[in-house]
Amino acid sequence: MTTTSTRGKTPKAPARAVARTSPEAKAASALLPAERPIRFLDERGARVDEHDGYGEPPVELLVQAYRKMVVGRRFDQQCTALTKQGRLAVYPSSHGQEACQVGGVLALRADDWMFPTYRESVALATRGIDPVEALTLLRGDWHCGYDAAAWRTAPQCTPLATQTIHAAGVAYGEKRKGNDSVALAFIGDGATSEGDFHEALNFAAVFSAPVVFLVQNNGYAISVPLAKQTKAPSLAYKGVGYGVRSERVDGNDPVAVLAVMLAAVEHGRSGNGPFLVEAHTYRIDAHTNADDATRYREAGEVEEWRTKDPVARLAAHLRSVGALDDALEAQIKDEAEVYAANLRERMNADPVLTPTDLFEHVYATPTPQLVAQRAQLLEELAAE
Amino acid sequence: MTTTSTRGKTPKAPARAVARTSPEAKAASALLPAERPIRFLDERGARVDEHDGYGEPPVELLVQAYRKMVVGRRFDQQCTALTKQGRLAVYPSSHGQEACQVGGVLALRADDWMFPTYRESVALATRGIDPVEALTLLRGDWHCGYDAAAWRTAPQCTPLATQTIHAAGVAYGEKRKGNDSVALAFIGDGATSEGDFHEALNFAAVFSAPVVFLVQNNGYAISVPLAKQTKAPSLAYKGVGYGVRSERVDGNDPVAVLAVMLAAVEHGRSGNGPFLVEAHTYRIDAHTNADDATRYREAGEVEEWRTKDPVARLAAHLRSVGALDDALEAQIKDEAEVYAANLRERMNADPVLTPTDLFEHVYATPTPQLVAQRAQLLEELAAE
Amino acid sequence: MSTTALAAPTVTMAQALNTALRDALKDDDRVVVFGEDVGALGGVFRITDGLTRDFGEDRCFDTPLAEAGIMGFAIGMAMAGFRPVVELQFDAFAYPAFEQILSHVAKMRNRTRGAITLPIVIRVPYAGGIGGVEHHCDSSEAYYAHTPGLKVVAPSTVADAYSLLREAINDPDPVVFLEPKKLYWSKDEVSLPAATAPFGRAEVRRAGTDVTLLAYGPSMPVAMAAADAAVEDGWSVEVVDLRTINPYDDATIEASVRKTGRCVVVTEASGFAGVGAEMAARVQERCFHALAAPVLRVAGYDIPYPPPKLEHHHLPGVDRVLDTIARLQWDDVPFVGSR
Amino acid sequence: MSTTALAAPTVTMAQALNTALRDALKDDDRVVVFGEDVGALGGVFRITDGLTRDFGEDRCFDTPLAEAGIMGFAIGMAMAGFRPVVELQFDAFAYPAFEQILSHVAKMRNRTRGAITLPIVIRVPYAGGIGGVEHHCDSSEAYYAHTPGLKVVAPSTVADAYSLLREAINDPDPVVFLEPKKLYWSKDEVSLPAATAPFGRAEVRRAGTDVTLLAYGPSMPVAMAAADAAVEDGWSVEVVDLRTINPYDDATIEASVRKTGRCVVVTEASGFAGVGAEMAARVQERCFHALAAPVLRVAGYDIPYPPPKLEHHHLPGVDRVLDTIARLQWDDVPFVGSR
Ligand SMILES: Cc1ncc(C[n+]2csc(CCOP(=O)(O)OP(=O)(O)O)c2C)c(N)n1
Ligand SMILES: Cc1ncc(C[n+]2csc(CCOP(=O)(O)OP(=O)(O)O)c2C)c(N)n1
Ligand SMILES: [Mg+2]
Ligand SMILES: [Mg+2]
Repeated sequence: MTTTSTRGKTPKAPARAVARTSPEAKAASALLPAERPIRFLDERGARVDEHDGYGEPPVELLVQAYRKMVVGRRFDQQCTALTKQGRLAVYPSSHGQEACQVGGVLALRADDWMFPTYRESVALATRGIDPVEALTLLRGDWHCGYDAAAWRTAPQCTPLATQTIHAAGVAYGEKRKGNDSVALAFIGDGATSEGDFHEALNFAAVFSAPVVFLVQNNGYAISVPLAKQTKAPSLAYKGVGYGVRSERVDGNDPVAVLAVMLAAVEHGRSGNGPFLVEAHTYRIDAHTNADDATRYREAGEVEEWRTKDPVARLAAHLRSVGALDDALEAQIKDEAEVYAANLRERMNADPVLTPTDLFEHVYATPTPQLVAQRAQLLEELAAE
Repeated sequence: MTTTSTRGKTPKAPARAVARTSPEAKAASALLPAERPIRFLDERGARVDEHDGYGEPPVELLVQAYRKMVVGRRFDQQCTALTKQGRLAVYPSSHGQEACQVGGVLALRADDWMFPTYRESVALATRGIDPVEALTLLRGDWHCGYDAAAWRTAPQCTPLATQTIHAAGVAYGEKRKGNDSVALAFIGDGATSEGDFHEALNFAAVFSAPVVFLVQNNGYAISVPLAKQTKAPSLAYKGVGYGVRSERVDGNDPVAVLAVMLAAVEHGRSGNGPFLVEAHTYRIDAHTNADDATRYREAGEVEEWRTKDPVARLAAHLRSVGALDDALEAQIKDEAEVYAANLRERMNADPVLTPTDLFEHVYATPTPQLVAQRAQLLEELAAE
Repeated sequence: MSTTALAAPTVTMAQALNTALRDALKDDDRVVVFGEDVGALGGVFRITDGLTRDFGEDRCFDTPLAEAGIMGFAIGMAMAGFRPVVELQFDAFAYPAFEQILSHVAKMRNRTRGAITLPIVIRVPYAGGIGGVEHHCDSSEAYYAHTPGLKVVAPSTVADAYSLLREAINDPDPVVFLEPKKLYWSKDEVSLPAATAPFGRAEVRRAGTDVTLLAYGPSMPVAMAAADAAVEDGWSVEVVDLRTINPYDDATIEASVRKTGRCVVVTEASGFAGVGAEMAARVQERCFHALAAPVLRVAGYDIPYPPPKLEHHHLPGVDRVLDTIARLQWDDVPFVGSR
Repeated sequence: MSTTALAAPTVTMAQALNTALRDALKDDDRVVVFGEDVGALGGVFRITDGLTRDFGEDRCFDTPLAEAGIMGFAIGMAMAGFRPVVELQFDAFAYPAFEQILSHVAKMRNRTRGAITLPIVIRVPYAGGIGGVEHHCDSSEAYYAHTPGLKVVAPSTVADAYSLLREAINDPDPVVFLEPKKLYWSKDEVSLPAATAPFGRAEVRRAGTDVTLLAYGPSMPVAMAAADAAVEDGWSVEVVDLRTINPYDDATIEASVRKTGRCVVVTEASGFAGVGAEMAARVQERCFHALAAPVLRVAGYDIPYPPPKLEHHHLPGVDRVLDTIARLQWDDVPFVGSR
């Protein structure tokens, strides 16, 4: 067998210079994210100039976002409470991630498609979906609850990263039909490790599908921290390998999230193909109500992130520009309380589930086998 | 449902400046490939200075490579001939890719692991494996032929990209055992689209596994050209998204392939983790003997690539530095002819296959079910 | 004038499939065909030959090499209103798409109460008998058949190949369409378009009175050949072709077995926990007191698919089927069938 | 002195599995445990609780979130001489790893004539009954059982959980180890280490004379409960626990059915083309003339796994099992068993 004993000095990969002039290198440079995560607001909500050319969203949109974030947070709290009352089977909170939940959705038109994961309940509410419908699955029913086609919103997806390819496919399909709608796929940091995410980026790029991949990098995949998930300089560096324009954004800065998401959506809508956004954020609560986060993270870390709260930051900013005052603040809080009270009340009623519905939507027309099985179940129910 | 009608001017993702100074951006720069594919030789074999700091391999190693490439090409031709005589079920030729087949293997030590695909028959021969053993599977037998453990060479892999994760795993395993061996995974351009490739890059990086991924980018996945496979600036730009050092190399320049492969292997051996090499090459023959390449590519393209022949290039270079003369050339040709004649003769004998062997290696000990089935087969054979 | 019945032309299964795709592309703008090498090359088995040329890149196109990607992309396109017909190049190369198939394709209608439906056809050149090397000859039908929400089809005749593929493309639900590779070059005299029985109907391919052979797709030729050969042994063998594994036609099978009182199931796939087990279990559940003997199975061995030079030992052959028929206690047990 | 038999401590199945992993890590340096969240968190079901703390990151570690990656990495580590025990977090989240499992894990020994062996254990918290939401309750055993080259194990008792997992880790071949989620908190008085019967041996869990119930893993509790309840109906029910689906113990089952003359197969998995079909097919193939009635199956419906509020309608319950026993023609057909 051959060996390399013949070779002389130890071969070493040379250090790389920074300047890049070849067409491929230039193309790559145009795809890579900004030096630092895009920010308009610092951690206290003061305006900073780290937005690298992204335009500031109009203030009315920011007020709308604020409203949705306050309502969303209250909704999220209510859901966690509902798990304790046994009204929800399980609930994955997005407390702390409201800038992404809301910013992602507000960048969309009604005819754009949206692909949420299990964590996107607040995004669904922001989309306008009835919260009881949105909670149907987590409540213990067998379907997603809302009309996925009418809302152009796929059922919340649990098999990680699988939905990102669907988003690429629907975005390409709409383009083929001459529509200028885009698709938004939510995904978590951990799920970016799945092969499907990479196939999605690749299909999206090859077919120039107008899809935005919004990675909510909340630092953990259940218990696994990002450092064990990837050695990438940042997740936004994954786009260049597919020819996908990529950006990093402070995911707790609602202004920045909206600014980048609006640009990303427009990028796709105007025919430039996919866009990858990595938003740095944090989930304040555990993975779900069933999770014990103390097993894998320090309380100090959570406290540290509480100081970067996206809701407080946006409030501070809106106050500083005169777009929010005590009266409006109180009005929004009321709105949130009404929303939560309404939800609590409606969720107190036991949902009516029809067992034989289990057979109704397996196929358009049940097979003879299913007809027989349904009959068997009916017999059993009659015998009860 | 919300719309974005509130926003003002069309949001646009800004053009990106080239200079990069943040830690992430610098880390990324250090991982990205060179401006242009590494070359030591131009298309005619004249020495050029486009090697970007990679060291030139010693001339004895180049001569050894030349010898293996000439023998390898002759072997490859013989295999294609054997398909016509019905002695091989199928053969995927690597004609034109000899610099990669040989350069990849000569960079390894005997205790390094190697993960070939179906296209790597010449690489197996270069490794020193008996060619008849190496052709066992393609000949129509049920196993890979050679002792995969002793040769530290996995069976040729057909399910695309799957082997790249095995390479990461074995590389990490050897590291865990305190060995300094590395693993080399061959993969084609098309197979880089599979999710498994990405999971392999990620696992390799996260566990800092000493594995080299050698992408032979021969421009096609069966009939599908690279342009339909990816929009990446080049496949070597896939590494940065995992924190993997990456390089592009002229895959028909044997000096460059060896130089980069030696550096990549050393990178892993000295504890720096994985390395991704994209080698630009071309397969002169069809995908396999069963393929009709005229359906998807022009004859002119093939002719164009014939002028970049790696064997001729290395010959020209070695002659220019006085390391090859007519006598040595003739000697190597003879060696190749002997190798081919030997192979032809040995492949003329029908292999002896024992049907009941089908049951011997499904498990260490056949299950009762398999024992019964084997007995049934034996009865049938007896009845024949 | 044209009342003279013209002899139907001779057509291969490959041609019938190609024609079915063409006719579907012509009849319905929503149909799109994609996968690996289905464009310029026309597929490694040429089933999509000429489609890109004749219908354009938009209707038939190559994708990147990633099966989960292909399947997920099909889901997305179906959500946008298309009717994707995807080719997964070989049986074993569908495995990377299993999560997409099992967790999404099979379940989307149910998860959305019919708001989102996935009229997708997953074409899989499948099973062995063509001297293929490892990973190119898997009989993977059981994985699909066991997954609620999928329909599973395996034609054995040229006319069925056409008709069932058209029906699959028109079906509102996802269909895994298993094309027995070794039958691609089988021929028949068929006028296309052909319309055969719909999904869920088995066909008696050969009538007989003594024993029923149950088979489908790649195992039909050996069942038919065994029925021919059995004549010499004095057995009159009925052969039933499932055609569609799901939906499953119990009625036709029950009628046949009640008549013959004996049944042998033939599948090329490995026997253990395969579709043949279901076939055997169902027959005895439904016809137990009409059976003179157990329902026996002739199946591939429970081993990885063997290589070209040994596959004939693995595949159920006429002798193995006849031997099994011979084991159906012809002499020592009184016949209790309802004949 | 210590000859006094102490009462064995009460142990949950989860504890037994954790102890088995600990003991294996202690006994064999080559054993490594990895997967998603198995480290600091101790797994979402806490089966790997404390292993990283007690044995170090090298022996039990979290991986990136990618199941094909986990499986492929295990293959590679096994090639380097390790004995990986991987956890795939839930049944449906094993699907991304299917190509690695079907095309490599199951076949590597065969493809290399034993030069490379893969002593890998694939632990899968599996099946339903815990009020889990979609994709968290699939009964996926048929996919593995139909794949030659894998061994498939499904414990139903605490002692078996320990003993079979130890055996799986020591086995020279890949084992898919299916852990019924709903039994994690089941308890028994067991002294660990416990050594029960080896792979390939079914156990008669309850003796009876009138009918045999066949089950395994998650379906054993209902089989046992039905046997208890059947006493009231005057039936003496024997219950056989497969323990390992592959290898399969025909002998114990045959002996039982020959004795009782009747057989019902109980599986939580959807019936169609499932493992239960194999069980039924085998029994009638082997015991046909000892059977007084067809082998019937009680199985989950052929639907996607239902949600928490409806799963009890899907899962075989005591009533459904008793109703099925009642259908075994007790009156109108003469008993022809060999009893
Ligand atoms: C294919 C697959 N594997 C595993 C799981 C189990 N699982 C559910 S959520 C989760 C962590 C996901 O982390 P991340 O993507 O970062 O999203 P986050 O929960 O933080 O929002 C895991 C492992 C799954 N749902 N799907
Ligand atoms: C998972 C999988 N999908 C599909 C195939 C069928 N197939 C075999 S080779 C090939 C093309 C591979 O192209 P590339 O990776 O560029 O390698 P090359 O053949 O050019 O060396 C395809 C699609 C396969 N072997 N495995
Ligand atoms: Mg996360
Ligand atoms: Mg290629």
